[in-house]
Amino acid sequence: MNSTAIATHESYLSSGWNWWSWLSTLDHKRIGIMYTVSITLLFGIGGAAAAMIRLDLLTPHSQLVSIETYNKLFTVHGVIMVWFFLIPSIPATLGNFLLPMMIGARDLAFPRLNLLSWYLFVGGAVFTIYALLNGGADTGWTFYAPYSTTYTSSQVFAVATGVFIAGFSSILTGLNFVVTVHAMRAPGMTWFRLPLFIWSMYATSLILVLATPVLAMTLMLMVFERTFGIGVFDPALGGDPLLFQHLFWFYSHPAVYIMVVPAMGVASEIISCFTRNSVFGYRFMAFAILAIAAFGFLVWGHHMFVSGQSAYAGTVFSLLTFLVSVPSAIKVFNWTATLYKGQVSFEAPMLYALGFIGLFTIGGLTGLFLASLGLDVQLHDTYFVVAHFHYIMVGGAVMAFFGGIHFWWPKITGRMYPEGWARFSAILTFIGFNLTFFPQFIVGYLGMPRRYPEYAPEFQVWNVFSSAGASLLVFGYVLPLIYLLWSLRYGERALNNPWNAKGLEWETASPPPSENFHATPVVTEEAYAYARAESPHG
Amino acid sequence: MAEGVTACAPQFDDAEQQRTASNLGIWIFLATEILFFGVLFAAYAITRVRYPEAFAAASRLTNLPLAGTNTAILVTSSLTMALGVHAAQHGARRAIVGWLSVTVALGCAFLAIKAVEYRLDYLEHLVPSLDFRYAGPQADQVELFFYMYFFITGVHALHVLIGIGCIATIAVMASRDTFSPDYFTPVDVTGLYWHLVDVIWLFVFPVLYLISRS
Amino acid sequence: MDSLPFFPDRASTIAGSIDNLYFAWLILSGVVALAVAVAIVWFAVRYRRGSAADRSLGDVAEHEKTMHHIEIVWTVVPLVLFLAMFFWSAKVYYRSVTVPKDALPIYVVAKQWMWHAEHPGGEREIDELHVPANRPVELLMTSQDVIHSLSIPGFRIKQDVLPGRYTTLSFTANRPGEYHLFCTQFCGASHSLMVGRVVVMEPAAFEGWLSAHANMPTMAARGAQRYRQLGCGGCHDAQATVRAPKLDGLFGRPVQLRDGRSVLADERFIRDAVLQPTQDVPAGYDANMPSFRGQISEEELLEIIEYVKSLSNAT
Amino acid sequence: MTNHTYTRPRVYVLVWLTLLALLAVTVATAFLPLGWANTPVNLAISVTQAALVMLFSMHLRAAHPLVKIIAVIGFFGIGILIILSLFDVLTR
Repeated sequence: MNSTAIATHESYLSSGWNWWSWLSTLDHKRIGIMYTVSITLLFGIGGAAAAMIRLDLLTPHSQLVSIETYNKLFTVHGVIMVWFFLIPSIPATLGNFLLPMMIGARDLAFPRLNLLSWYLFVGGAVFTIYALLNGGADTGWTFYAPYSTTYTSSQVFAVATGVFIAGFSSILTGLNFVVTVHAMRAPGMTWFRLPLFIWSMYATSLILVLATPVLAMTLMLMVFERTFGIGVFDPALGGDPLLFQHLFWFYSHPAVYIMVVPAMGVASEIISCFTRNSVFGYRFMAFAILAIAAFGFLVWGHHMFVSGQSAYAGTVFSLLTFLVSVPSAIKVFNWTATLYKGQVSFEAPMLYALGFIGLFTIGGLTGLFLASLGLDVQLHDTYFVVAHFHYIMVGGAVMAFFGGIHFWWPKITGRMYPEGWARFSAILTFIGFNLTFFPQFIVGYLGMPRRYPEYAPEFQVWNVFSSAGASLLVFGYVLPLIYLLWSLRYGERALNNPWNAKGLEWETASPPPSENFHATPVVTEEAYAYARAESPHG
Repeated sequence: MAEGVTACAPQFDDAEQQRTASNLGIWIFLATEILFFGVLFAAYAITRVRYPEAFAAASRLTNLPLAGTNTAILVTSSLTMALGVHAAQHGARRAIVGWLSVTVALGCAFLAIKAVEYRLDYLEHLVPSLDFRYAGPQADQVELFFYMYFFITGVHALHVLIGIGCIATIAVMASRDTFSPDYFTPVDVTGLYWHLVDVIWLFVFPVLYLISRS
Repeated sequence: MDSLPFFPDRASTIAGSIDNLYFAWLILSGVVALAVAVAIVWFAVRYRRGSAADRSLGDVAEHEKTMHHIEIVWTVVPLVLFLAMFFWSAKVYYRSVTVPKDALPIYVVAKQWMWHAEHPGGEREIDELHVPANRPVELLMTSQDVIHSLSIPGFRIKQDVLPGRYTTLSFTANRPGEYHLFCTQFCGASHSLMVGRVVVMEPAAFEGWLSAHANMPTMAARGAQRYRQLGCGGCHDAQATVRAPKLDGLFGRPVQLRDGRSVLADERFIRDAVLQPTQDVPAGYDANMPSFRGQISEEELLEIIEYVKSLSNAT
Repeated sequence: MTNHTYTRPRVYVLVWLTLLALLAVTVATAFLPLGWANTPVNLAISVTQAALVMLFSMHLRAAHPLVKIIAVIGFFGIGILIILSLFDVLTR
């Protein structure tokens, strides 16, 4: 396909613009876009809660909102950002759109199931927003018993139901992806010719399918205990609140890998394209992704070192946590080595990807602090932990998500984004992010606890730094929304392969036709066969 | 459509690929079902390890004869379902409808006995939080046992109900000659789901009723 | 801003070794992060698009072999490093959680949004904790409602406080002064107000403080009174006719149970015996002790435990 | 991927009878005073019954190895959850 031919034919976008053509579509690309719109709106709500939290924390005494409202704010921020933005972000948007195209298929294995997943996701979001409008829950996204089951009268039932329903959306999306990757690869697309983004989607889907049911049943047990006043978590009846934490974290630690593994896949794609180099140690990277998915199920106890869990169990979980961090370290070194002897260029996606490596590395390394038993006693439930998981989830997953959106924007919309603005927002996000979350490491070691609207005066200086940084970060997220929407109408028309990237999705039109490929492609070369192909922009 | 549909959905290349995908899809769904029930078993097992005597005493109050009959019924319904799927593989329309109807009947019998068992439990004041009276030691832990007992058997009964609905629908479709040796995936998929509901009960029965009953 | 607080003050014997762990990780992760950053910048500049750097890879098999070697190295090196740090941090952890034998017990009851502390001598404190310097102290903690968590950053210690169970914290403060005490497990509306201060005093000043605040009978005395009031003596007194385990010298000794297990008679054993008597029935006795759940508050239970303790070290 | 080897009805009936027999055995052993051995015996029988149903009625015997892995992976997941949680509960 000559990369300079401008796409003027019938694309998946032009096959109907009325409501019904979107709400009843079975086209994985349209469903991907519907997810993108939904999670952008939900990101707005979660982000607004975060902004209010950061404003309230400017002063040691909670002056912007009452402390009860503050508790509801961080619950909204947690629930919406985890289940309604981060978990679906890359798999449901880029994954839905690109997975069939990258393996040469016409659509996912079960299109109707895919549409049902979106409706379940929206249904779950409606419940959660209903709860938010009716007073919201104040238990934090962790719902720890016995507070969630006995001592709070807030909207825990509605939020738990919302997350329960959205959980099924995750399970069905995971099921769809696993079956599609197994059964519908194009001829010649062997497992070790799959792009690493597909490996990351596959591993993420395994975790989605194997972990989410545990969350669904745990929330159901919690809600039943709340409603009927009896349950296995109730200490008054001899139940064990730590049992809830075991069941909850058995899902929630694999869930953090659901959030970061897709970002690893996106980063691999972007870095190999903008260094014109095949990913260093492709097989090691693929096995590392699977190792993270598998070991991710063994380490949940590191969330419970000081929770009353036995010291011996804590020791076992600490050792297993160190083992699970080795594959992540391997990936960082391999990304760095991919730049070696390449043709490195710095388009916006590459800046986002490099930002991802930097922030993910800091996030991963601070995870090692927390995995050490002795140190976790001091660091647990302080702002050190808050900074750690924001570095991984916001620094890692969201940076890579924005990088992926920019990298595949021409393929999705047929338009180019404004390069200058995009580079500026990538750098602004990186700087704003570090200003926001690095001070939290320091105030964390000082001992400032999480979820505190009222804090000791000596922590204020770091909180002011953090809130200042947050005001920069906000622009880092709002800017892309503006210029990307602008580019839909005024953006330069995109070629089929504007980056001269390798991958089946670049061998079809931008935006692609409804059936993705006019003829099913046959794969002959290895993944990332860039070896001296001409650099971007010809 | 006497000879049944041989073409396949647009996203597949051929019927073989579609069958493979459906088989993979249903098995992954069954894996999530195993995990759904597995969490309840895990919560039950971990609580039981902390209170062995109380749970043993509580399990002696459950109605073993009814549960034993129920197990036999479900195992038999698994047989009739398997024969129904076998009939579908050979396109024997009357046999499919026959076997599936028997399976639905056995499923309803299972639920009927379950209702009777719940009724008896209610009369013996064993329903937690609604009306629970137990004089013996560790009454709270006995109540926890019955909380998990009703939770697990209730969720399982719900799955039996859903299974009956699916099998009945398939039976109606079969009576309209929808299936053929080349296209019987819905019957196969429903059969796998029903067998799994039986497998789960094969674990529920000993764990709730039999363990350290003597 | 007079001083930019970077570091919490070290006020306990364990603080030093935890800080060493923290510095070790800071240095290690700093080196790794720097190495990655320098490598990225170096490669990005040297091999930027259009630069004249040499990009020949030499023969492919050779390149493949070195790649494998590099991959093996940066898999094994982090693994070995992590294992070393794991053992070091586990050692520090066990030192931090092991309660020394001669520790001074202080009983802490957490309830929604305040800390009750009580010294064996009967001194009671709310949201405050007076402790002697250079002497091991053990906090025996429980909660009346939800999960709280007692954290003293200055001592580098933290432990969740669970309802229905005792958890312990132990430390040896070594610098007189006042330090923060936080609740670090979300426990409801005023979670952030459930804070207090720990006052470390010289031993002499501490004794003075104790006597100045001993306006209540000792815990053991109140425990004895509760013991008689609830009629425990009817069965458990030395000369009682009913077949029930005698309490003299019981505390701290292993107890053989009816189902073959052997359990140490510590605070947890006595608590379970009072609230769930039929769970750990000693060998040779049958389970006919009634449960006192709901009739005894957490504070009263701690007083009875202190009384039982006094029976064992009295003999 | 899916199997086309049809299992003869005789096999289904045989499996059915075996399952009923095992049911009788498991109920019977419940009343034998085996002490601690009681639980493992009951669980072993139910695992055998489950294996019978999955291998024959659910056609796992002739299924693609991938399907066999998917069938078993759920049990492993729960095994990990129970074992590591019990490791905590029992060493507390």
